[in-house]
Amino acid sequence: MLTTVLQFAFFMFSVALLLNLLRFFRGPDLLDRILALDTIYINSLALLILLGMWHHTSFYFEAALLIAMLGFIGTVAAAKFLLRGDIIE
Amino acid sequence: MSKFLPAPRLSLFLLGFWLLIQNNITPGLIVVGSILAIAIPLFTSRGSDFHVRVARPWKAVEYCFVVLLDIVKSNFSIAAIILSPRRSIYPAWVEYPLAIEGELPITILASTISLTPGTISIEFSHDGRTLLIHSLNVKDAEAMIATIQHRYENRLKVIFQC
Amino acid sequence: MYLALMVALPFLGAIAPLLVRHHSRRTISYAAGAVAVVSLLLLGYLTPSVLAGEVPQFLATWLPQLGLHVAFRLDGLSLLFAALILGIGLLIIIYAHFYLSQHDDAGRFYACLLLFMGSMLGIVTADNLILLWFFWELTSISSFLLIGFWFHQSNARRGARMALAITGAGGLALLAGILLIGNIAGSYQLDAVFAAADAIRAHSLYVPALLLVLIGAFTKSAQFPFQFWLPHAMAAPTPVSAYLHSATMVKAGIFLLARLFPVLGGTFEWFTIVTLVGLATMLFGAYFALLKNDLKGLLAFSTISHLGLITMLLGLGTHGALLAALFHILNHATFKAGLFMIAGIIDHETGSRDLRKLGGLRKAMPMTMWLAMITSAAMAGVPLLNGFLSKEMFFTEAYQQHLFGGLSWFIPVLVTLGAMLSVAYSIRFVYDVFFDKAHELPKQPHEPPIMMRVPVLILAALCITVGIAPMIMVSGFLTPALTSVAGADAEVYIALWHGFNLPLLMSVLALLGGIIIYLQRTELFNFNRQFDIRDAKDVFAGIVSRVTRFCDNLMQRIETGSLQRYMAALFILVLVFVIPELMNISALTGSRPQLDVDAISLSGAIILMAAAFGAVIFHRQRLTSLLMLSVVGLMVSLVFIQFSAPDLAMTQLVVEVVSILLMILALFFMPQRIPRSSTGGRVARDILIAGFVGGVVGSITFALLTRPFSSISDYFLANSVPGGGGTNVVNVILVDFRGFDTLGEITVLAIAAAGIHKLLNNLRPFMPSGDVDGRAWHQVKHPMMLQTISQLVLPLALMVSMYIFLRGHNLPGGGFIAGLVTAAAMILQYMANGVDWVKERFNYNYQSLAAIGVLIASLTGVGSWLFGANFLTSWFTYLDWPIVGKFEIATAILFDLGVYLTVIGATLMILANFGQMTTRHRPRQEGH
Amino acid sequence: METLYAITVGTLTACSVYLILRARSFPIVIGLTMLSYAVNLFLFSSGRLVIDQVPIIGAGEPYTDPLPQALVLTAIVIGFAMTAYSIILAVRVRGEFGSDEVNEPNYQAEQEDKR
Amino acid sequence: MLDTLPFWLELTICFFIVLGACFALIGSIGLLRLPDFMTRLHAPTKNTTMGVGGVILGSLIYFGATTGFNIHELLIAIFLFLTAPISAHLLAKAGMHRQLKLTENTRDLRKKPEQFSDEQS
Repeated sequence: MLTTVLQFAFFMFSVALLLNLLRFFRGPDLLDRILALDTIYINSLALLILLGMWHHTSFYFEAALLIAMLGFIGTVAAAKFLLRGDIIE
Repeated sequence: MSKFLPAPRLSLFLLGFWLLIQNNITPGLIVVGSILAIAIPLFTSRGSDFHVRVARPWKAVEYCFVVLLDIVKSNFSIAAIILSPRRSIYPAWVEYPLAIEGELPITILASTISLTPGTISIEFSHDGRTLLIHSLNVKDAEAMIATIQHRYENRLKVIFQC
Repeated sequence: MYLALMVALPFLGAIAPLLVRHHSRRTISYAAGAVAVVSLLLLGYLTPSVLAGEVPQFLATWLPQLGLHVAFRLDGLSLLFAALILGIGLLIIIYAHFYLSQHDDAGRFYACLLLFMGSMLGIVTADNLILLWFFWELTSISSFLLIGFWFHQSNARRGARMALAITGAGGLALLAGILLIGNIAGSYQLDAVFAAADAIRAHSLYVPALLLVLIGAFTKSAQFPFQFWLPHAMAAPTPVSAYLHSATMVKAGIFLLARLFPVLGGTFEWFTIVTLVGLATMLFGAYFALLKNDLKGLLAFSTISHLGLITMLLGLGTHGALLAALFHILNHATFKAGLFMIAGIIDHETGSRDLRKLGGLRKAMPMTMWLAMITSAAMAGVPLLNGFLSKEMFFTEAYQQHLFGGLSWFIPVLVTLGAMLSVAYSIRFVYDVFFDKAHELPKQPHEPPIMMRVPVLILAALCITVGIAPMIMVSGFLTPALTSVAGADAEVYIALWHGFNLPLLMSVLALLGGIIIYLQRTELFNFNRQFDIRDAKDVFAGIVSRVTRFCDNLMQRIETGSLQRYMAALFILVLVFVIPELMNISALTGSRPQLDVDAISLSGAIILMAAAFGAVIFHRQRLTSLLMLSVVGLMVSLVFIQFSAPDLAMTQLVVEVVSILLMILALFFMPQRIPRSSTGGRVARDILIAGFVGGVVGSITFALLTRPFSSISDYFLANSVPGGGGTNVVNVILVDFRGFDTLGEITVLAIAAAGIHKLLNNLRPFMPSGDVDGRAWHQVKHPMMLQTISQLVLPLALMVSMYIFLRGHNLPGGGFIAGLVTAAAMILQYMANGVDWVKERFNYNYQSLAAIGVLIASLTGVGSWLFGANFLTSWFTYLDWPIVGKFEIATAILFDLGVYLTVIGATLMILANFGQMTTRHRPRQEGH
Repeated sequence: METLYAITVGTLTACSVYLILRARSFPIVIGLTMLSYAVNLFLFSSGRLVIDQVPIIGAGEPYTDPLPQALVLTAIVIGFAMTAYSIILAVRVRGEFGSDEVNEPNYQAEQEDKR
Repeated sequence: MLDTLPFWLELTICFFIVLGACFALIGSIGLLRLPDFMTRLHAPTKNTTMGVGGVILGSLIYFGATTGFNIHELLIAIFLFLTAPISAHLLAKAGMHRQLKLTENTRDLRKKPEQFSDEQS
């Protein structure tokens, strides 16, 4: 059962990613793209965790952790760029 | 707040964090963890402008659960909105007068608002006493504000004593 | 052994004068002199055995694959030349001590001189053709330095350059010739070459080889038509001229001819070319020597003519001719060196070298006059002097040869003519300077310091003694030399008196004719004035300038200053090289079984490619294409995860994020609007190129992926735990097996950071006052929520980084990732709270942080030396402490700490410095 | 899977090459970064595609080839240094000449003259 | 390995994963479907975060059950819940700043709009 469920989840997340990609391309505003990017980050994070379960290893955990930490920084930077232009001031 | 232990609570928290991340508890880990937990605050304490003063820890825990619950609720409501075909939504800008003070409480409140039913905290007014909220779908703004107040803000008041 | 030492000594000794260059002139000269003396002693030590007929040799393999060995031999020929080089060299050193003025850099002078001396010794003693060539080029270079010693004089520079160009080019020809010979003989060792002499002469490539070698030799010893560099080399200080152009440099070519005579000589080609060239050179030199008004110029051309004489003798190649050649080499060296020194003295004492200005110095410097008379008489070939004897033998040979059948008579005639001329200019040298009527001179002439005359005195003495008692003086030397040239132990016989015969008649004719020519020289000068011979220098200069102009045009065409073009050319070139190779592959798909595609991989790939295309499509909207790039980066790290490389995935992630941050930072300084610049044609072209490159790379990847492979990694896998004490093989490879790479890598990072630091110095960037749509920037610099959270996150992030750092050795992670995580956390602080805020709280010097990191890493590596292990061998052990329990400590963790610190230091150095620019400078608005 | 991988690498390379051929510094920097990604993937592929065989002793035999991973890791770092350097160069150029044209300023002018 | 769990445990795990997956998908759909940026902002910040939370919970239990003590996935959740609102906040700020066009039926219930305007005053 778990196997099938995992496959199902994989499928869902793949679709989700593709949808994000769609928004990512559609825009219209830069912010939409940034938001889509953020979402892509988070979804792929989920993918990593699923992958970990699928292969039954915890080696992917750190990567997921890093995504959680760093994806945020990227988004913040982009947003701040739109707000202030200069992100380190 | 001694010289070598600028923030005991933080250190304790970090130790817990360490064990959590290690996903394991051995004497060795505890030793290393406590070393780090003491060392890192020495480095970072200068880098935090505020002091975390949790007056009522248990209330804090309770708060967390309340928020989690609301997150789940909010998810369903939004899921409904997203999935329902052609239901017109009523987004709105709402002002929320802040009663609590201090960066951390306000931040937490704002975050909570962002995470829970159909609202996202957007801007602080110039005087910083009013919070601008964007609500995805709101019939009665006053009611919403009231909910936020008694569900979160009051609890935070109690927790942080402010 | 002593042999090698003798050759090596001048090279090592060349440092000596430089070491003491700040001491007195005397010390410097002594240092140089000592070197020469010691080498001379070594030579002396070796001489008896050589005279006894044996050939000391020394062999040390250098590049056996190329047949190149450090091999020396000291046969008769070498001995003869070595004696010349060292003996006269020593005299020159003494002479130069007095000649050089106070503000000449004597240290440099002697260093170059010794360098040159060593190179010459190398040439004459080399037992390996390539080694010989090696020293040959060394002489070209060192002579360049010597001739250009007074580099503040333009003519010195020009002369030096010309000498280098000509001899250098000749050297290349020589190399080609040597390679040919070596190929034919199958070895570059002289013995082998000698052994293969007949084979070489019979070989079809003999003529080309011969020609190439001859070009080498002729350029070096200024034979017609390459003679023109020599007169211009007279811009050198006189000691240099005396050394290079009497005894050594120009004799190198002669030596080469003599050395290779057993191999190449004796054939018709050899005879014709060498003899005629020699003859031509001799006449040419003699004629212009007479015309020259410059003292040194005269000597230069006379040198040319004498070299021609020797060359011609070598060309004739009979037993006697060879003897005469060797003998004359000796004689010419002695009297010509003397003459040059005298010229130097005169120049030194009177301040002029112009024969028209000089005159009547006999009262002022009688001693010098006598020396001059002796030496120039030797040059003219006056009886009872060494010059006479060799010239006599020369005449004999010239008249005995019957190589041009019925026309052979013209050789003796021309030879006699040459001799007349040389007599004439010898007289001119003496008479115009010392007798004649005195003129106004820049300086009041008087005798030079005694030690300046002593070398000349010695040489003059040699001229006389050799002239009177040749057999006693030189036969000992000449016998082995002759043997090594002419083979089969040749006996040497030099007679003072052959009785009345044609050669004697020729000598007499020469003397008388010379005197007549000298008396009638004015007519000659007038006659010569009618046609102005273009100075070879101008010809040379013309050629050079033409070449440079050609190159300029070429550069103009190639170097358009358009990066786009360069890039396009580069990629096209890649294609040109790679595509044929790909076509050679029979099938692209290999035998390796392939995995099948799953949903995630597919969607991942789709997203990756889409994002890549997006970056291209939106490349005019910078931020958008940047976001696309970051999606690509994310997906790449997912790929790494998918194919079981967690370390890579993490590294990729952090690097990607940090570089995105960097680019966003940079974006602020970029112009906001981008005009559509590239034309449709260019776009089409680029798409084509890109498509092809992509296709090629893709197919290579596919071909690679589908082929089975064997890896050396089993070793790493096997030894990771026992050898490196870590279970994360990748990390162990990085910090242990291939730790050196990592060390280099972090050094590169540190250097890049330092470079960036410098690049950003006093840069005044443009800063837009509002965004693209002209909206003013938001007022709030640091959003409160962000501040709060960032400050909360910092300790956690540090904890995480420590976690990743500590586990790195055994599990995915490691110093590099940890470092970047920390850096990212700090950058978050910068973004959220601003530069000043961070400055006053975490005031660390990132430069030193990076430096310390590299230091720690290196020291860890060095540390392993203390335990007798190789550089960067990691050491580890398992400890068992009461409470803590069993745990491992490894030096690898120290190394990793170095990496960690370097990465933090470098990254923050880059980003923080970059970020600070806006705070450091007053904004410079767009357009103003 | 191999095919997909190869196609991906190819596409990535193509796009980066096209970007590198642009006339402005920023796209070029992006192109360089992307190219380094592509190159890393290519290098990585020399260890072949292996799923769930993390080269960590104890994770269970068999292990994938760790060497390419180590090399690629180094490559990533160097690539980062290079990216950083090139971007700063771009900024410097912009600061000096006020433009982000990668072609020499006089180049355009020359082109005009030629026409 | 995957099928050695007691049924009820497996069931819970599956439940959480499915829940998470669904929510993530819904979030992405919302991101695609909702009319304007502000409303789109809601979908990822809530649903996707929640979706990931669900997956994390699932894996938490799963590893807990198979490999014993296991809670470190919680960290990821913590980070997410810490950061998601912030990025949402900043993005919204930027949205305000850029005066993005909103759906016509957005009502402005602000009493003193001027004090939120970031124009130079």
